[in-house]
Amino acid sequence: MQAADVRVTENIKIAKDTYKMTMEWEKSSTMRPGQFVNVQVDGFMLRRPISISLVPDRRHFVIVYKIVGEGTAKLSQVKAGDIINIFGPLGSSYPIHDDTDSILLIGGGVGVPPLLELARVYKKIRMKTYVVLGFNDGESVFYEEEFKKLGCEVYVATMDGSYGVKGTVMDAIEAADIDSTFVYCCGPVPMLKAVEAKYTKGYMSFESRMACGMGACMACVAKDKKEENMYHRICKEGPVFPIGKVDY
Amino acid sequence: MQAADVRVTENIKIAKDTYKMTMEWEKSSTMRPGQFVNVQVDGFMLRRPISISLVPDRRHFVIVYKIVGEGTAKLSQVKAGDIINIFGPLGSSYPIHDDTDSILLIGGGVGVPPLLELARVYKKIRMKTYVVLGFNDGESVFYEEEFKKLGCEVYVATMDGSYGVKGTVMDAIEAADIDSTFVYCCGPVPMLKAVEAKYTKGYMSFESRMACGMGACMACVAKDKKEENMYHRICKEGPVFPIGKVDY
Amino acid sequence: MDLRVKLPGLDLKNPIIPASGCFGFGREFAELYDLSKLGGIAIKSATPERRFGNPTPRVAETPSGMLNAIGLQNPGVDEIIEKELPWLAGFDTEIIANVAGATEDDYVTVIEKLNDSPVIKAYELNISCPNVKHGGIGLGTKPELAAKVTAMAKKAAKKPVYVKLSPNVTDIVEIAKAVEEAGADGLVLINTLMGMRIDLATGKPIIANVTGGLSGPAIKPVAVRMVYQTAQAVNIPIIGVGGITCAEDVLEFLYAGASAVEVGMYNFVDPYCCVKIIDELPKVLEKYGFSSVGEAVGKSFR
Amino acid sequence: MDLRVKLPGLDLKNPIIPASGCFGFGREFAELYDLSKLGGIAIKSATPERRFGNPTPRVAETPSGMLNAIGLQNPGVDEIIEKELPWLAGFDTEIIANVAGATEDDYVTVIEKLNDSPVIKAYELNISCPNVKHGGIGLGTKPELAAKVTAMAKKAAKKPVYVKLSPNVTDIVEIAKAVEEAGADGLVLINTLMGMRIDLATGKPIIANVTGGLSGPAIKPVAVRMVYQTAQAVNIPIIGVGGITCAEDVLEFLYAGASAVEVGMYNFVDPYCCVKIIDELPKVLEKYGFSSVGEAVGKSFR
Ligand SMILES: Cc1cc2nc3c(=O)[nH]c(=O)nc-3n(C[C@H](O)[C@H](O)[C@H](O)COP(=O)(O)OP(=O)(O)OC[C@H]3O[C@@H](n4cnc5c(N)ncnc54)[C@H](O)[C@@H]3O)c2cc1C
Ligand SMILES: Cc1cc2nc3c(=O)[nH]c(=O)nc-3n(C[C@H](O)[C@H](O)[C@H](O)COP(=O)(O)OP(=O)(O)OC[C@H]3O[C@@H](n4cnc5c(N)ncnc54)[C@H](O)[C@@H]3O)c2cc1C
Ligand SMILES: Cc1cc2nc3c(=O)[nH]c(=O)nc-3n(C[C@H](O)[C@H](O)[C@H](O)COP(=O)(O)O)c2cc1C
Ligand SMILES: Cc1cc2nc3c(=O)[nH]c(=O)nc-3n(C[C@H](O)[C@H](O)[C@H](O)COP(=O)(O)O)c2cc1C
Ligand code: FES
Ligand code: FES
Repeated sequence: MQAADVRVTENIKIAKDTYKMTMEWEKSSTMRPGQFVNVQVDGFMLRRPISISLVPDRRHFVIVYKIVGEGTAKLSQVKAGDIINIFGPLGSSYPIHDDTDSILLIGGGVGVPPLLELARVYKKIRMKTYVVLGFNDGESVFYEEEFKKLGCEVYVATMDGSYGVKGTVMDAIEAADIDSTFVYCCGPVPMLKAVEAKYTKGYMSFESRMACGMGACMACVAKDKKEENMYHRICKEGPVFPIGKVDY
Repeated sequence: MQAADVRVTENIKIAKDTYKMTMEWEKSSTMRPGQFVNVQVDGFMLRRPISISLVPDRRHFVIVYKIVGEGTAKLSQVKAGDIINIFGPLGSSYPIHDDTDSILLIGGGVGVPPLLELARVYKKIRMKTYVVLGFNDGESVFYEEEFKKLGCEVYVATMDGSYGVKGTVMDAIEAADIDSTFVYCCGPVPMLKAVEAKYTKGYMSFESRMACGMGACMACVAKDKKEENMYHRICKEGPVFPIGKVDY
Repeated sequence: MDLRVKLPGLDLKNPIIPASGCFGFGREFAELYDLSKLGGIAIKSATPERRFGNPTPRVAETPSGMLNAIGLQNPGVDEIIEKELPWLAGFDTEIIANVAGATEDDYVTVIEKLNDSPVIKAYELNISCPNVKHGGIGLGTKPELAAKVTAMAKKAAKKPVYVKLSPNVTDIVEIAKAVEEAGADGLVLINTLMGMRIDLATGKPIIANVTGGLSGPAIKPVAVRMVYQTAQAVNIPIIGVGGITCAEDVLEFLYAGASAVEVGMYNFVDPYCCVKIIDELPKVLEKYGFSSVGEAVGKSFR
Repeated sequence: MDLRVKLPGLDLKNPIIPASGCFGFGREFAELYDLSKLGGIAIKSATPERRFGNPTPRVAETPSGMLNAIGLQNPGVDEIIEKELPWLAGFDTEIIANVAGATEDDYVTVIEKLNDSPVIKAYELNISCPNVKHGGIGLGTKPELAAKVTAMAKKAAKKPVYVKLSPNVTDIVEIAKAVEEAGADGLVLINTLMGMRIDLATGKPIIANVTGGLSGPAIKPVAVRMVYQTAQAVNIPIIGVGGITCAEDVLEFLYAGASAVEVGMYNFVDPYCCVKIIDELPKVLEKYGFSSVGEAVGKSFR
């Protein structure tokens, strides 16, 4: 992990309120799927944690973020050529298992981005990869093509039914009758709960309000689901945890 | 007076730490020499008061500012094409007298800029205009040519003698033996004091830490030199006052 | 959208009031917009006599805020009555007279003089300023002193009395309760936090008065906290103030328990901010599901 | 340039100390730079037992600052002695143990356990946290309570005791004097200001604990003012803290009367800020005509 000024090479809108930003950084190759960077936004104090979505080559990495507040709104105004400061890579990454038949990636909203790099890594070892993406509506959908291009089997669900299966990712999984039992999941809390109710093997990513992003301040902790006195820092032991580990 | 978003058409360095910024504003023609604008600088709360230096045509106005702190440093980074917010024109202006033989404009450092517009106005009525400019050193000198082009008789003094007369504006006035007795003066306090000691007719411009810039907050007041209970708001009754009016 | 707010003595058409000291007597802002758009105006603190105030520099910038030590410069209550109030009478907005003094009697003097002016709808006691009678400490820092000046003001006043509290205290609730018990009709929270800045070049304080009052967005979290704590402890209405810049900030103060708000230093940043906030407020209230200002008041603890 | 500062128990190679709670036990920052560069380290508040702290969210951003309500999460003094101190012993920097508790006895317990550790050079009593024995009010808000815990700590301590004061008081000087009289070897000023933020969508406080401590540049003017007032009233050294981001800010605190400084939340904004400040400080001191840190101390009132 390290703080660095990096050059933005692209910052474009890819879906409703959703932007994709590519940065040039010579250490991009040290980034692992599931990790995040803490992005400095001009005019704001605390950095914004954003997942690493893709490392297309050794010198570039991509993030995808949604405008939800003032910080992300400001970030969306950054132009290609501008310099921004990032701190990372931070946190744990998705462990890669080559001893399973297939994997199922489940992403909701801005939980989708980190799964792309994960899929890219898995596709290198030719793993059968199912991808189920959930969004609010058709306008919010992104990355369907990107996953397909990697050779994944992709299903999309939207809450209002304006694209793909109507309903949640769970509805889409049922509709497609996906039998893979090893899951990687990133998304809003209700989605995590639903996934945890059905699957026991795999990993999940969590969000939490952060300050340091590096494990020093204890802002972002969550308790262990089983051990009374144990806690985890989402930014350090997380954001990726085995399913069933964290009490949230 | 009014707040407006205006387009910057030029922001260039013209001397050591000194920048000239031109802005496009359809109400530029309402600006009078000696008045100022309160400039909003990105990332800062209070606006920065800067004198109007020139109104080259009805749709443009010019300011000249020196980097002395964080706000002016940030201002110097503004690029042509950027939009900034200004509030103005504010304060009093230099009254124009056509009943005098000649006038003497005395400017020191960033007190020089507002005198250019004044000279321009006076040259329209073909007034004999002497201009004496004082700077710290040769690298800081600016606007000598601009005044000359208007047809003024221009003298420059530098404290270190690296350009023009060595010494203060008073030394330069003595050296050139300028006999004009009607002065307009803008510059640092020691200069104002020296001018006030020698001249009794004319006007002076003052600076003061400001908040509102429009007369509402009482941040910028100065007492009257004679009347016990009278005070003046530099931003409203000023910044231009008759010589001998203000206790500073 | 119903923006009206009814408070003791004040029939506000909307909850936005420029704060005392940040708006003079409105003359300058009247060049920018129609003052009748405002819910009310808290005019500059009035003292019995004309005051010149503190030496300059009186202001300094700070991160997301500013310091001021104006020192209650004002023309004195008589001139205010003679010159400012008749002019203000021309606007359809509620005028609040902010009252200050160097002794308790000063408050009574000012109030008695203002009592007969139909322009003034309520008083706002500024009890933050150092008080000569009590060794220069602010009346607002001790419950007994705050209660005493409130009771004296109430006795003299023919209009409702709001007390504007100082945030530079250990327990704001204790002061608020003392003031309520002494008869205050409402509270205004908060005045400025005491702060200072030092000039790097000289090594001396930037503000000639050494310390100054900190205002602006920097203090908003402190103001919101004090309104929140106080609103749950008293039964009189609260006008919230401290760092407001936009309609969203207003909503935050309403949630915290304020019935109306005052906007201070942001008038210097954007001189049109009060009317902009009034324009935006209906949209913001609607966005979060309210059909009146009143519905949002105190939502954080209800 | 002489950056050394000698304070009771502390031989600082420079006046820069990361503040308690903003640096953990240094492990994470050790991945970024050599901790031996630091003047000292104020480690996370230690309590007798392991504490999980408050529910989340524990932090929120504010204009030029942040709120936190971590709730003293720490592994407890025993685990700190066993796991953290031996590791910290590997660095050439002065370790300050920040001590907290729910009762006065907790402070004594923690201090007695830490007394024999050669790694700890001084104690810093965090008396801002709510205290169960006194109905949840902070020991730091009443002179008698602050004096009592200081005296008890001094009696137990085999190393110098610094007391870190709460700024949420009417009269910081009164508390500082009480603590000095009770035997404190030094003061640390200031801890966080109590503030809050409310979520617009839910209408409820953003921080699960409702209120949180405000830190960052927003509070710097308050911190500088309190250091300035206190430095002139006591004869023990002061470590200044509150909103420091750069070497210029450090100089401002030195002018105000601080002998050294702590840097808190800015470590989150720029994780290298402490070493950057250490690198810049000589240039800044030189620019303003000083040849040592000591020369600048208290310049604002000397
Ligand atoms: C490990 C991690 C990875 C993330 N990855 C992504 C991603 O790939 N794409 C994406 O769009 N979003 C992601 N998020 C969420 C993202 O951090 C927030 O949406 C963003 O910080 C909001 O900033 P804002 O200024 O727009 O919102 P505001 O609400 O104005 O922010 C105010 C403060 O709250 C914090 N905050 C607000 N919402 C969240 C949140 N959901 N999680 C954490 N902090 C929050 C902000 O960081 C800031 O400090 C991630 C969060 C975490 C913890
Ligand atoms: C009526 C008037 C006209 C002026 N015209 C010019 C001009 O034409 N060209 C020019 O270069 N400068 C001019 N100045 C001075 C200019 O306002 C300051 O240099 C500028 O505000 C410094 O800002 P800063 O952020 O760089 O400095 P900082 O010191 O970082 O500013 C901190 C605060 O102090 C205020 N401040 C600092 N110095 C001054 C000062 N000398 N006068 C007033 N406020 C100050 C700033 O506005 C700001 O609020 C004028 C000042 C006044 C009052
Ligand atoms: C320049 C200035 C002058 C002020 N004068 C007064 C005053 O005369 N009386 C008073 O009660 N409050 C005065 N205040 C305090 C404000 O009314 C308000 O309580 C405070 O600034 C906090 O609000 P803000 O953060 O919106 O500015 C003044 C504030 C400023 C900035
Ligand atoms: C996340 C966080 C945790 C903190 N934890 C502690 C603590 O455990 N003990 C303590 O005495 N102060 C604690 N503080 C207060 C800081 O040490 C410091 O006094 C305060 O933040 C002001 O400094 P700053 O503005 O530089 O952050 C904490 C501050 C923050 C931001
Ligand atoms: S954000 Fe600081 S420990 Fe996780
Ligand atoms: S700056 Fe407000 S009155 Fe002059």
